[in-house]
Amino acid sequence: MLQVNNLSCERANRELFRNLSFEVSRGVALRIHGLNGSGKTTLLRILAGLYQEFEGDVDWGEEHYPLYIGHRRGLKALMSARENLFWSAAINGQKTKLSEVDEALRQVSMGGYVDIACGSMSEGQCGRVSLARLFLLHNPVWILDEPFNAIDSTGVQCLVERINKHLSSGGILVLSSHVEVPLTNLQELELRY
Amino acid sequence: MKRMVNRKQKTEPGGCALKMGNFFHRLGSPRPFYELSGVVLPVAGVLTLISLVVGSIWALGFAPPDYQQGESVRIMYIHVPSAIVAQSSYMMMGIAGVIFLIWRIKIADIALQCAAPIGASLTFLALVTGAIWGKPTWGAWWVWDARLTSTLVLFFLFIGVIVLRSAKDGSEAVGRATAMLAVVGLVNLPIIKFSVDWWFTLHQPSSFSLTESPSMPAEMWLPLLVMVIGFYLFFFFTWMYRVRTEILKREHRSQWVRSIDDV
Amino acid sequence: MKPHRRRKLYFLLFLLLSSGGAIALTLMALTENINLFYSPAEIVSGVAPVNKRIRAGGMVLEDSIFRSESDLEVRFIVTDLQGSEFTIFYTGILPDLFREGQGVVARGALNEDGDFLAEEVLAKHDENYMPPEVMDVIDQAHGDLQK
Amino acid sequence: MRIILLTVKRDLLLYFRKPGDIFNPLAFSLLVISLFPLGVGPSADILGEISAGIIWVAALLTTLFSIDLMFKEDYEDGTLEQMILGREPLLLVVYGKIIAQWLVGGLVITLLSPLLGMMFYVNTDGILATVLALMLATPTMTLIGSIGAALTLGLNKGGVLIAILILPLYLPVLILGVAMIDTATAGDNYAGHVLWLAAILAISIGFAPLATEQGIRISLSE
Repeated sequence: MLQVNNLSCERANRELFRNLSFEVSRGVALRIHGLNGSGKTTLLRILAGLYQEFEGDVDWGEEHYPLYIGHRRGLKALMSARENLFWSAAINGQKTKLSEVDEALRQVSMGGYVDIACGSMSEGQCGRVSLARLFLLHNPVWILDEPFNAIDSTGVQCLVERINKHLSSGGILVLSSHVEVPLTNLQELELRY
Repeated sequence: MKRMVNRKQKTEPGGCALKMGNFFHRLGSPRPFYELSGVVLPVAGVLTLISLVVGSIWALGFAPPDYQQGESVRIMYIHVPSAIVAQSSYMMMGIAGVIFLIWRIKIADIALQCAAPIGASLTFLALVTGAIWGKPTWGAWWVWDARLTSTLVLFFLFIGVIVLRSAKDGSEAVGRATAMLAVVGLVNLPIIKFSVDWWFTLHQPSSFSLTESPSMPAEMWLPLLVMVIGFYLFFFFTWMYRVRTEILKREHRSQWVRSIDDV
Repeated sequence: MKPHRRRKLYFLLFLLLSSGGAIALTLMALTENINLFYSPAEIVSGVAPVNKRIRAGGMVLEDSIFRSESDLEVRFIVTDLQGSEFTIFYTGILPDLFREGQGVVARGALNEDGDFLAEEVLAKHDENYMPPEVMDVIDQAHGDLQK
Repeated sequence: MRIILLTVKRDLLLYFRKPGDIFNPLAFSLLVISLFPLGVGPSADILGEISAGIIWVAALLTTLFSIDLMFKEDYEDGTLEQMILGREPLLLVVYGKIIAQWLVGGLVITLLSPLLGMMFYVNTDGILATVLALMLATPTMTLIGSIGAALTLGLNKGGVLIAILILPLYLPVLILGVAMIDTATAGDNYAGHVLWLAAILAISIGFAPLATEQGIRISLSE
């Protein structure tokens, strides 16, 4: 469970949000939305533990390592889809077989691209490869920054299915998105300045 | 991570209440510091002026020449204080860096940032006066020995801190990176201090120590002491002046800064 | 023990090993002479290498300075005040502070005869400062004692 | 431990797929030092006198140019974020990256140094000492340099800023290293220099990656 109390953040002398308090229980997704520059990405980075210049209290309840996918996708252009995912698993302390990696790629319909370097893929294909991490890794907390950008409608559908499965098994999801998301257990948070 | 708690002190409304209990806490936030330093600053300025004027006249006009170095010994009255205060200011920067990295007190970042240019100038002064002094006494402007080289490194470290801090103005991450650099650079201080004892060097060992009486007569070390105090006060005065300016710069949007009309 | 606790312990041990190793190596290093600086005793006893560029120094012996009439050549004896001494030959301008009884450091090479041919002579000042009058008084006191 | 090996493997793979990152700094510094004989004249006496310094300039330039790229790409494509967030300690990943960086930078220049030594008329004793000195000093340079690379991430100021930050910290290593080669060339005992360089290396191995790790966290919090 995630509990946030009195979270305030200022960037470049501009207040992004002040005294923000909310709670997200297990099995629930929180969608953060708001205009460009309203601090969505900063809030996600604070929750992930990357951005530290804030005031307030973020409590995850238990030790956890979030699966964070941000604007920078975390893929090496010079490594193949398979190598990239294998590395993602390794850095998460997860021992993975290559067959599992290939299976995850197949889930995002990138099964035919396992040996292609991510640098030579299209934007949308890269998005899919980075989302294949959701099928490979077992982190209970997901933090996704605009996961629906640049992927097509079948991709969206596939992602929604995976998210619902994650939530029903007691996971937590915090995501930012401009568009409405067809999720069952959805909580909304709008950032205004 | 499990839980992250960040509490930064906020700029409280109201003047500077000087109750000892939260004295240091309040001093750590910009506004009380600004108000308190406004009282201290003129006093420090007057004391700086007095001690530097008295010290200079005494040291340059009335202190005796050395039996061997003659009149050139008077360079000591500039060289030694500037070297001492330069090292102290790096020490202060290092401590401010540790404080900023651990407790994130904003004033520590400002203190660090404002000490660097003064420290760099004092180190430069120490190096230049040392060279001028070295020519008549040793016979060389500069020798590449441990004391001189490590002092040169000190100068470069100050420059590094200045350059890194100014890479992105006002960014707290850069502030912390700078603090980190200042802390790493602390290893140089013991090297400067002990270089004259550890390695063979032309530079004479320290004439002062806590355990023994100074190896120079009172009519020489007294003016030197006045000059050292004067340089410390000078550092303190200019540093505080810079800190106040920096506070105004950073807090220029806040109510209390806008309401100051005697700027 | 929890895995991350154990990891912390390992890391502390590693840090200890690293600093311990550094300290041990430093202590060993401090016993080695890396300055290529030799005292009069080392020069007289033959520790110092011949015909290599080294640095040597000590106190200039009283009444040992001989200047050439025609050029800047000068020769003087350097002592450690404990019985070891050697001669330095130098051609050039000596620093102002060069005088008898003062410390000097010379850079140059030792020849087969045990003489030091200097390329550069620097005066080393000690940490003692004194007004000239005081020095005179001390000298006088010394003189009185010797009488 | 496994993650250190995996990181080394990954970084080496990336270097081999983009050899320019290794090759360009090396080529540049080799080019710079081959200009020395043209500048000061090809006399064996003069070159022998300054050879130690020239070889060190080559080592410094190579390290400086390649260290700048150490975290840059990982920072830009977001893999550095993943390293911070992952379950495996960032510190171990940093160790892995430093090892990989040294293997393609410091080690290569160390192995090339006998060649450079011969170019500049260093004698056999001197060449042996050169290899030994670089073997001890280049890891220290990579370790200390990684701190600078971490602290300047995302500042877009390029190599000049790193140079200003870390060159002063290189000075002790440089002084000892040059003195060691000179001493060896003169046929003297240089055990003291070896011990000093080893001591500096020992302390850097323990503590420099700690600072680098913190530096990465700080720079990513932007």
